[in-house]
Amino acid sequence: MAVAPGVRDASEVAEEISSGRLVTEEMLLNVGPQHPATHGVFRLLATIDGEKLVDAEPVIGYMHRGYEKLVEQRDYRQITNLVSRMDWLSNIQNELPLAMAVESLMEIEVPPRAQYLRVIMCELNRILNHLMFFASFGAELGAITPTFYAFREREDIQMAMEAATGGRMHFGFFRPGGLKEDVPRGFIAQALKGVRQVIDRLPDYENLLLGNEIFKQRTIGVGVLEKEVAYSYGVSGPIARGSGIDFDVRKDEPYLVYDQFDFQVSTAPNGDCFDRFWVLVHEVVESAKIVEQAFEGLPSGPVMGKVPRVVQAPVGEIYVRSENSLGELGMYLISDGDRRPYRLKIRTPSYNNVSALGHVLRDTFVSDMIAILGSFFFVLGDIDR
Amino acid sequence: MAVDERKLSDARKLSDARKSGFGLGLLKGMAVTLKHLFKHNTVIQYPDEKQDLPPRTRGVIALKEENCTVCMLCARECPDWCIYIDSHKETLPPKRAGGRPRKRNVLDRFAIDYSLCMYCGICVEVCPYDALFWSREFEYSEYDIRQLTHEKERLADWMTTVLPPPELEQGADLPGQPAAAAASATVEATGARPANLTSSAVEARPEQAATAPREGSFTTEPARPASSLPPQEQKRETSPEDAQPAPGLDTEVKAAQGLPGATTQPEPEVTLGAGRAAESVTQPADTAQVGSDATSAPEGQPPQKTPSVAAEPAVTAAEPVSQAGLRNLGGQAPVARPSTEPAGVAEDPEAAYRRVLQEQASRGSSPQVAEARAKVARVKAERGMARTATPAPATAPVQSAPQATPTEPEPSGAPEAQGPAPEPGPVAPTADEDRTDG
Amino acid sequence: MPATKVAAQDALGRVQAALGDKAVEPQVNFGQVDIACAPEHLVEVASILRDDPGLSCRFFTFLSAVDRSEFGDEGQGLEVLVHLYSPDHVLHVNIHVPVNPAAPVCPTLTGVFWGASWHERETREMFGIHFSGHPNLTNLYLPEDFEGHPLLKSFKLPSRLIKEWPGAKDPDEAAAGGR
Amino acid sequence: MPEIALTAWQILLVKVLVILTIVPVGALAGGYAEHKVMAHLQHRLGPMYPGGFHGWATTLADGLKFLYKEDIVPDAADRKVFSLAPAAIFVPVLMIYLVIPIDRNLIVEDLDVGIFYLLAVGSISTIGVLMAGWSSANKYALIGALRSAAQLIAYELPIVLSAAVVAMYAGSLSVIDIVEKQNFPFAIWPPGIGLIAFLVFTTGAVAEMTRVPFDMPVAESEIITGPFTEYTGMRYIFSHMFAEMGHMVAFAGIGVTLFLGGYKPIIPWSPLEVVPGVIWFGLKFALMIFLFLWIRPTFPRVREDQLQKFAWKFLIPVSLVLVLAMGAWVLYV
Repeated sequence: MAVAPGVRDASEVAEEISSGRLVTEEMLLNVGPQHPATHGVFRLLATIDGEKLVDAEPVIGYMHRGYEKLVEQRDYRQITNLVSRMDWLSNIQNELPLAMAVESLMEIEVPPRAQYLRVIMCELNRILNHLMFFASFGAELGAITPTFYAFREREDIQMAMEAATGGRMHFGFFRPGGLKEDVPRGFIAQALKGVRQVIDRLPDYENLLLGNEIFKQRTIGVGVLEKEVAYSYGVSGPIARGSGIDFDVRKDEPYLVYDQFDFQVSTAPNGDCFDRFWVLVHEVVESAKIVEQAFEGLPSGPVMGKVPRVVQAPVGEIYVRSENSLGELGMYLISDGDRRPYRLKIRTPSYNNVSALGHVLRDTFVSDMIAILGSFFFVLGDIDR
Repeated sequence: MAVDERKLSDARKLSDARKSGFGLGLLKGMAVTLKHLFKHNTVIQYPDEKQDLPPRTRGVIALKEENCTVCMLCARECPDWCIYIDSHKETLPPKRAGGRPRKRNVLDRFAIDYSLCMYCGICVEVCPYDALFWSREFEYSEYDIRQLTHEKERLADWMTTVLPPPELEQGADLPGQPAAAAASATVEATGARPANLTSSAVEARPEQAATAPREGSFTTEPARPASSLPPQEQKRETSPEDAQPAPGLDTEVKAAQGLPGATTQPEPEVTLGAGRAAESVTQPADTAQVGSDATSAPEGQPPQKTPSVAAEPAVTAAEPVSQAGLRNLGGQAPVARPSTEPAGVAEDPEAAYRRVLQEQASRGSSPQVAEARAKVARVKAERGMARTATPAPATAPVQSAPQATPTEPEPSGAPEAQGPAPEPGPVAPTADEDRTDG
Repeated sequence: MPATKVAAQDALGRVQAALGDKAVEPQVNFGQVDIACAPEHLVEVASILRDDPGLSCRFFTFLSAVDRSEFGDEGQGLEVLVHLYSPDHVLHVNIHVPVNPAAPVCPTLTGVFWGASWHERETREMFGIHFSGHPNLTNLYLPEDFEGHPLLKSFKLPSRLIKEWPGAKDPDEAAAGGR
Repeated sequence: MPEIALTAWQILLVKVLVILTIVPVGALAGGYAEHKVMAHLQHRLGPMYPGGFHGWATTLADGLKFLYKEDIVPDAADRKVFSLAPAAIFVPVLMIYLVIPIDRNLIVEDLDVGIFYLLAVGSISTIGVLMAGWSSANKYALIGALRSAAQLIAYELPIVLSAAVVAMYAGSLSVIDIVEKQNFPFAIWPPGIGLIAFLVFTTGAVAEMTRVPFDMPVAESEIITGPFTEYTGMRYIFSHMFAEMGHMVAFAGIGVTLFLGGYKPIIPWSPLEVVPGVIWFGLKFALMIFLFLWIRPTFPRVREDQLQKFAWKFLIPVSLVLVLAMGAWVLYV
């Protein structure tokens, strides 16, 4: 049979296949920077062999805004509003370590009412964040409906937060020493209504996703992150807890008034996508418990401690951390006595979490890649800062 | 309660969840979506219907031009450098014959570039003369980015859309409380303000009447010298300065008045406290105060019944006074905060624990809730944080009309005992029932 | 395993006992152990901190650097800052590694903690510190042709230089660029 | 009523014209139904503005919008194949409609080999999808096309086998005969066999339409509508939207014909015969469509290998057993 030059005979190819000599080529697939599954500008350089992912390298930096440089030009109140934009799903929690760091250096007493309100807002924010990831994980696996349900549940809590802070996303509400102002009338009712609604409807959503056999097939045993690997990468938050690590700053080193509340740290031992998601969903319930308890014990009084007119942290260094929605958010503050920090190292949870992604993604399927990306709950702004 | 019936980090439950349900899970999921087919919809058709945004919403910044004294604080504090102010000095004839001619700043240009603004609200926060306000309006997009720089005329137009600030939540510290002297100074200052405000309620903004928050808020620049101010500004300028209580005075005065700030001691920072000494001062005044308040908060009453005879007239009585000008800022007219604890003085922690546990059990709470609440009570008792019947001051109802019904105390007690209808706060969410399926 | 918190002084003792004279100036700062160590000891120190059962700082929190050249009046040098955490003992260790500002080199920690890779790449581009032995020391955030190391104090933020400060009250202030 | 004498050719022309209008209109209506049903299942309203009343003209407006869009062919694409692929996908969908009986006499052509024709024509689209994916010169499109081909072949078999079960029951391949033979809808009677065959058919149909949960070939959060990534404008709606909708409408029609008793009343009770067959067909058809629309927002999607396993290791064995059971039923009952 006449064959064009350079083209092999079909029988030749057939023989190669049967004898196992056929050389296949790996394909480089560029997932992102614009891709629906990366929810943000995030790129994954994937080397694939058919449906198999041979290697994957996360590429970040598309949203780098240089926070650590910007904060050196700004005073503490301005930074509060800046760091709020870091992780745009848990904004108010971003403000917390900064406020705590300045308070510790300046030895400011935060009034109890402010501490309680901070706890409440942080937990409300955690619920908002987790619902968001509940939604997006479903959407990445092809189930579009959880998105809409989750957004409906978010709305009441979101409105409560907006009523209190004036912002829908960027709250800018914590100040060194306490809160910007007290919450408006109706905040408690609105927030409690929202939280209870979430809790009431959560079983429905578990039926929709967690109990679904297809969902289980897609997630159980997929993307296993081992405990020691998680430690080595500094993975924290729901992802670490999904790998069986009982790690929660709220319990280990209680800040604010977290030691006064009864809640559990949800952990799951298997470290796969399902367990990470399971932990995420169950943290919503724990947060709701904390909110209810905090509202019940909410003391009255001022929400601002005695803070000098000009906030100038004295010379010193401190590392402060808090449990952000996605893990440990730490700030290493070095002050030289100015109104502005000398250096503020921001250790964000998503950054460490995503650095482990390359390890987990190796030798999975292309479809699993999406499931793993979805279950790694990251926010791009938090990674790139 | 739904929250606690679910025992969560229970490994058995996880292993159950990981088992296959042989297609039953698929059917359950289909039932969930089908159920939603018959539910009322909560979608808001945006351009036709609009959401009722809360008064604090940071939509657009409105400028009250006549209040601006060109102190430049907003422009200096702006993190984005997006406020542009031009001004010139003007010499006014002396007030009295033979006096010195006075100088004042005249605003030529005040512009905010909304293409740079990050909507942090620092300018509104720092403005000492209440010239800047947040408005809820947000529909001002433009085809040309240059149009997003709003000059002072446009900024002044937004003033018509500014809402009065919301009332504060129960238990909030009232503005103007720290010193009795401050209260009167405040009233004076408020009275002296120009009367041509667009909304009369704006006048009663807490930040304005308040001197206390001023102390807490921080400005990086000292207030400018009073001498350069026009008369009415001078008067106002003095109030924050005068009212500034000496460090320590704050708590003392509060203690004398039986205010909440004194009864609750700030706790040391738990995480970071290692490096510093925990200062805990117990005020002798609070015990007596709490004891006397016990009468208004009977023990074990369900919260909705608590604002009883004692509390209600107090609120009504308070309103006209506060209407008149925030004069009643002292400790009178306490609105009884619903409470489940007796107003005992220093209760034994263990006793508190048992009592709350019992109460909760009799109320039918689930064991976890009961335990959690009991633990909270014990910790509080240990810390001497009497949360009982804290005399939450009558929240000065800023814009309530005289005919308004007495404000109900916020149900902040036990959640399951709470009344079915949450208090219609300023948030007024769009409830599911309001919306019909389109 | 439930975490049991170790008192700061106890932690300091343990760190001193485990590291000996490799840890310079150990002290307690806000409940966390601060040590300084020479670059050549860093890998060893980190390994001991990770493996010592009394410390077991297995959790890699972060690695970064601080340019102290404008700190205080006289200024100090450049240092690499590593934070390790022990989830079992709730114990923090801050390792300060002073490096030579003229030719900053520090050994890589990627052999001890996998997570150090990204942090070291970030630190290299931001501070210009070379991590010897790092398998892939390329830029993480910045484009490859970016000049300068942004987080060094000598790197001035251009956005604040090109625009006149609108908050200035008189021309002098405006010329000074405001703050 | 005066007799209008029409030649066979004229009748055929009318029939073809009817089909050519019904399919796009059906696809538009199906698209609208999908918008609205899905929206309400998801606690939304869906489109409300186009056309005034509940956004009835949404899909029409969408179609017009797509008409106006630029038709882009990537530089590296194989131009001819790229342009032809939408036709290769869409025309077979049109051809399915020829043999679906809406009423006893409302059928374009009652072929003797109706079922075979139905299934044979239905699988031609696979080639079109492969053409589209290969010619786009896009890695995502290629992955999608290969997945698509593998999937369509895998799920063709269960559909054929479950249709064969029906044909065995009816003893004929003509669709009219099949409907006439069903005293009860086949999904109800014979017990067990009919119902399982119906479920196998529905599963296979969803997979053939590449809809959730079997939409791996076009997974938008993964390979971004797979073979159709590079298509724009009119070509996009013909190759993806209309093909998917057209398939859905066609499979609903086939399902009704084969398993739900077509134009006959739901139970054989003479008073129900008064209602015209078109109405019965419409009701059952709407039920089928709703089932398809209901499945979509509820489930996540199945992974590619699981999808293949499900077809080859579960659905095909089950349908083979069904064929055996049906043979036994026909012989002995």
